[in-house]
Amino acid sequence: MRLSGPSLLGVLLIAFAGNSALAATTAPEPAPPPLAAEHLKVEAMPAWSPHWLYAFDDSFNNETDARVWVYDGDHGRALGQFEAGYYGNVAVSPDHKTTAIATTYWSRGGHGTRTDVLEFEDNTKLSLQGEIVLTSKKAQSGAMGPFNLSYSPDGRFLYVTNLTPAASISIVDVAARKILGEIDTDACVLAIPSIDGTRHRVSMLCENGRLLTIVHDDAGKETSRSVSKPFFDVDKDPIFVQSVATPTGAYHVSFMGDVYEIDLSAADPRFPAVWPTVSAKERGHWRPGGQQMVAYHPSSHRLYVAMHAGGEGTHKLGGSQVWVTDTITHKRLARWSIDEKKYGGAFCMIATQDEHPLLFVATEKSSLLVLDATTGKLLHAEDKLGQTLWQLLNP
Amino acid sequence: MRLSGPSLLGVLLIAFAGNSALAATTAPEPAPPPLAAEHLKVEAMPAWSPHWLYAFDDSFNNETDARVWVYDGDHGRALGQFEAGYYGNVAVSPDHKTTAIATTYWSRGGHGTRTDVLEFEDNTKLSLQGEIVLTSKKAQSGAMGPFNLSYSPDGRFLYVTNLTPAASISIVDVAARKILGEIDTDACVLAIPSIDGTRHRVSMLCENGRLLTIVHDDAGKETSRSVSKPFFDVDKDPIFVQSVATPTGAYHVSFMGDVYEIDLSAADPRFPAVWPTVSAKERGHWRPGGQQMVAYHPSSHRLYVAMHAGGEGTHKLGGSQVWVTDTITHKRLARWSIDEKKYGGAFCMIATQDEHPLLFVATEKSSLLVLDATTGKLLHAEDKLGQTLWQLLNP
Amino acid sequence: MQQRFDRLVERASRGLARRTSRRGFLGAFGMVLTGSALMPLLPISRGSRAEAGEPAAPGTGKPMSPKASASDPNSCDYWKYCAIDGFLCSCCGGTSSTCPPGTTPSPITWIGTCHNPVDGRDYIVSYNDCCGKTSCGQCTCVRNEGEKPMYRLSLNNDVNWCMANDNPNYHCSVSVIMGVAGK
Amino acid sequence: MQQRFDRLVERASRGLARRTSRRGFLGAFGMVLTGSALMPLLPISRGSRAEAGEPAAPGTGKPMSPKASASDPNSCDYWKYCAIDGFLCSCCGGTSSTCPPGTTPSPITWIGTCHNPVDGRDYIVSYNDCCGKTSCGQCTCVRNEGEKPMYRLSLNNDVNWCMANDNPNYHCSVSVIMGVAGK
Repeated sequence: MRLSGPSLLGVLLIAFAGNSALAATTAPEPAPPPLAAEHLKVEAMPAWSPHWLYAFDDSFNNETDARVWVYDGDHGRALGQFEAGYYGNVAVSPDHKTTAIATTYWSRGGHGTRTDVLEFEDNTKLSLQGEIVLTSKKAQSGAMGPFNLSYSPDGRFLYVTNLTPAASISIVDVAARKILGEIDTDACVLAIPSIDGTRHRVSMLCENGRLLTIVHDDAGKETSRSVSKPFFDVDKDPIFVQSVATPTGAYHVSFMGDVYEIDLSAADPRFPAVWPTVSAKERGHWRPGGQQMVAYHPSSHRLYVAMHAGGEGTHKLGGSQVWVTDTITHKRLARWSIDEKKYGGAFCMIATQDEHPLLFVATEKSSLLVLDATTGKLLHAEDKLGQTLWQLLNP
Repeated sequence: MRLSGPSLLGVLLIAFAGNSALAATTAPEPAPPPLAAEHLKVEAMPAWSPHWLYAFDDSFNNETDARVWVYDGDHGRALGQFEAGYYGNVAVSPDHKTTAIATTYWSRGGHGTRTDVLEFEDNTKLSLQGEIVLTSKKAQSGAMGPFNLSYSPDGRFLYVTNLTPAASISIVDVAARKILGEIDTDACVLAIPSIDGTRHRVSMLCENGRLLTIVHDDAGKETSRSVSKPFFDVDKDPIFVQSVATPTGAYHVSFMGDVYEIDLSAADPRFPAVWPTVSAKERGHWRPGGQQMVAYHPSSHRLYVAMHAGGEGTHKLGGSQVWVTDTITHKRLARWSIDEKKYGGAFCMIATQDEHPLLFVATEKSSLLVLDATTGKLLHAEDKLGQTLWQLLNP
Repeated sequence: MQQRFDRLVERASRGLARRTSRRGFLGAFGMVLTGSALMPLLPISRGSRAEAGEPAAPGTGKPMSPKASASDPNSCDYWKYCAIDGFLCSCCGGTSSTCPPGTTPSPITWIGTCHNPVDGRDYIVSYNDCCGKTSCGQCTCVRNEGEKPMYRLSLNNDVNWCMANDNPNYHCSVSVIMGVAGK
Repeated sequence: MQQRFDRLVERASRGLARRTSRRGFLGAFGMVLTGSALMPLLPISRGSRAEAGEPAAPGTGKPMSPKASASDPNSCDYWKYCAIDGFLCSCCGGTSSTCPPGTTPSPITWIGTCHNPVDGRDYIVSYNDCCGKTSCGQCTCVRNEGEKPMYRLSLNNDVNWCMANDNPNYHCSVSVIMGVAGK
C-alpha cells in the first residue's frame, strides 16, 4: 500500500473554535454590534416535564430504522430521538428516567445475523446506557401497545413478550440487567403487570376471551397461574389488544365501542360491568378504530376514544372524532373533530397524567397534534413527525 | 425455564399446498368454473433486457436503509430490489450479471460496530452472492455518480473510492473476491476507469482542475501516475462530479452549462474543446442542476441535460426541462418539459444504450418517468418509487 | 362436527409442539395440515359482502357493479386483498400470489375469505408474507375484513408473519387462492 | 499575502499528514488552525447577495426587504443556512448551532459565508454535522450558495461530514457563526 503522496486536503477546519477577536476587528458598521461568535456544542436535556411524550415511529417503509421521538408538548418541539431497530417494543420506566426498547437488528442492515436486544436508553441524556442480548423470539407486531413490553409497577422487572409463533414472556431483572427466565403463556398475548401485595404478576389475553395471570417470584420463576372465566366474546365483539394502562390494570375497548376494564387491584382479577361509549342508535355505525385508539386520564376519570363512521372491517381506520366519556358516570362529555383532510384520522392517542393534561394525537398522515385534554383545543400541530407514528407513551 | 403448557396456537396454516380438489366439489354455480387454486412461489427473474434500470434509493430520511430497485422500462414495473445499506455506492458489472454495492453497516442499526463491505448481488436472482469486508474508509457522499464505485472496462477490477477525509482507492480483484491494495489519490476524487492497451488505469478529478491518472498492475500496485494540465477552472465554472460514462471516458457538464469531455482512448488523457449547451443569451439564466443531470446515448450522439432557470447556488435544483444536444454538431435538438408541479424537477437521468433507447428520469418527488429517448414522449410514470431516488444505472 | 375436528387437530398439533423444537414443529405441522385436513380449520369471514360501496343486487347477494379496480392486482381494491395489511407484492416484483425474486415466502400465515365480484364466489385465501429484504415500501394496502386481534393469531394481520423465517424481515404480502369457500 | 499564507499552512498540514495517522493528524491539524491561523484559509462565498428574489437596494448592496423567514431558525430560509444540505438540527432537538442531545458534533466540516439581512453583514459560518444517530428526517433544507463539488472538499456539502466520527451516521446539520467576514 503506497500512501506517500500528500494525502490530506489542505483546507479542513475545526469548527469548535470560533474566534471572536476576528469579528471585532472587521465589523463594517459601528452599530449594532456584530453577532458574537457561536460555539458548537451538544444541547443538554431540559428538566423532566409531565408533558413530555415518547413517540414511536415505525418507519414502515423503512422498517429496520424505527425510532422513538422525545417531544415537549408545552413548547411544541422535538427534544431528540432514540434508534429503535426493527419492530421495536418500547416502555418507559415508572421513574421516567429510562426508555427500554426490545428490538431486532441484523449484522448487515436487513440481512446477515439476527440479534434481538433489549436496549436501555438514558432519558436524561438521550444516550444508550446498555443492552441485554435476547433470544431471537421477540414478538414483532404492528399492533403496538403498552403491554408488548412492560415494566412491573415498581420498575423492578421488565416483561418482554415473545412470539415464534409460540407465545411466552421473558422476565428481566432491571437492576441486574439480566434475563431471569422465560415463561410459556399458553398462546396468550401481552404482558399486563400488577403487584398483589408483594407478589409480582403478569396477565395476558387468551384466544378464548379469558385472562391468564401468572405469578412469579424474585428469581423470575413462575409460582402459580390462573385463568379467568371468559370476560369478552372473541367472535361477537373482540376487544383491541391496544389498550390503555390504568393505576389498577387496563381499559380495553371493543370493535363495537364497549369498554372492558381489567381490575388487578385484588387477589383475583375483576371485570367490572361492561359499558358502552356508543348509544344504541350509533352502535355499528360509529366505532373505535386506528392503532392506539384509547387514552385515559385517571384523576378526571375521562376516557378518550378515536371514533369513525364505518362498518365491519374498518377497525384500523383513524378517528374523525375523539369521543370523551366519563368513566364513572359513563356519560359522553364531548365529541372533538379532527381535521381529517389536513392530518388524516386520529390514529394514536395518549393523555398526560398531570392535573393540566394534554392529549397527544398522532394521525394517519403522521402529524402530531397537541390538544388541551380538558377542552379539546388544538394547542399545536406538527404537520409531520417521522414517517409512521404507531405508538405514543407518557409514563 | 418452564415451557410445559400447550405452546402453539392451533390454527396456523401452511399455504404452499393449495388443494384444488377442494375447489371443484364446492363451486356454487355451474359456469364459469371457479378460479383454480394458486401455489405460492417465488417469482423468477425474466431474461435480461437492455431496458432494465438499476435505481438507487438513498432513503434519505432513513438513510441506513438505502436500496437498489431493478426496474423494467418496457413493462413499467419493478422487478425487485437489493438492500444497499448506508450511503451505498453502486456499480453494475459490464456483463450486467452482478451489482456491486460498497456500503456501511452497523451491528445495531445505526449504532454499534461499523463494518464497511463490498457486496456482490446476483442480478439474475436478485440475491446476495457474497461480500468482501472493507476497511472503514469508504467514501460517503450524497453526490452519487458512476465513478464513486466503478468496474474496469473488462470487469476484472473494482475501484472503491475512500474518503476519511484523505482520499484513496481500494482495488478489488473481482474473480478472486479480494482487495489487492489501496492507493492514495492525493486528495483527488472519483475513479474513472480505462484500459490503455493492457494497462489498467484509473483517473480522478483534483482540486486544482487537473486529472490524476494512476496506472496499476495485475496485483493492484501502482506502477505510475501522471497529472494533466488544468482542464477546467474550479473557481470560475466548476464541473459537476456527477457525470456520464462514454465508451472512451466521460462527459462532465459545468455549473454554467458547458460540456467537458475526458477522452481516455489514447496513451495520455485528452480534453477535446469545451462546448456549450446554452446560448450566449441563456448563459447564467439557464443552467444544469439536480443530482445526475447528464445522460448520453452514444450511437445517436445525444447528450441529455436537466436544465432550469436560476442563478448561482441553484445547481442542485432539478430540471424543468431536458435539453437534448448533438455531441458532434453541438446543436440543440430539443427541449422537453417536465411536469414539475406533478413530479418535481428532473433530478437524475440515464439513457439506455441500445438502438431504441429509453430515457429514465427520476424527479425531485422520487417519481420515475420513462421517456422515449428519441422523441421525448412520456411512456410511463411511476408516481413514487422509494423515498429519494439519487442515482440511476444502466450498465 | 367441524368444531370437534378442529379440536382434534388442535390437540394433535399441541402435542407435537410439546415434543419438538420450533422449526421441527412447523415442518410437522405443515404436513398435518396439507390436504384434506385443511378445510375444517378455515375460518369464514363475514366481511366481504358488508364492504361499504358495494351494495348487493336485490335477492342475489351479489354486488351490482364491482369496482373496476377490484380486478386490478396492483390496486388495494383487488378482491383477493380483502384483509391484507402491508405492501402488495405485485408492486414489488412479485404478483398477487408470488413473492418478488430474492425473497422467501413465510411458511406460516393466516387465512381469510374474500368475495370475488366477477364470479360471485367466496374464495378461501391465505395471506403470506414475503421475507428477507427490508420493507418494499410500495402500494401500502390496509384492509381488514374478518381480521381479529393478536390473541386470535390465525385471524390476525398485525403480527409479522415472517417471524418464523430464517430472516424475519418483512418485505411484502401476497394473497393465494386455496379454493372456493364452503357454504 | 493571504495566498502565500494559505500555501504555508497547507504545506505544514500536508507534512503533518504524512507523519501521522488519520486521527492523530486531525487532532494536530485542529490545533494548527485554531486561533489566528483560521482567517486566511476561509473561502469567501460570493453567493449570498446573488440569491434570486433578494434584490439589492440601489447603492447599498443590502437586500431591500429581508424575508421574515430569514430570521426563523426552524426555516430553511434562515440567513445562517445559506449552504446547508441536510436536516436542520433546530427541528431535531438542537438549535441552529447546537447538536441534539445524545449526538456528537463532527470535528471536521466545511466553511461558508452567509449574509445577515438584519445587520447587513456577511458572516463566516461553519457547517457541522451532528452524528451518531440515524437521519433526523425533519426539516430537510438544501441551499448551496458558494457550494462546490467534492474535489474541492472544503467547500462541499454533499459528503458526509460525520465521516471521521467514531460513529459516522449522519443525523442533522448546524451552522455556527465564526465571525464577520473580512471585506
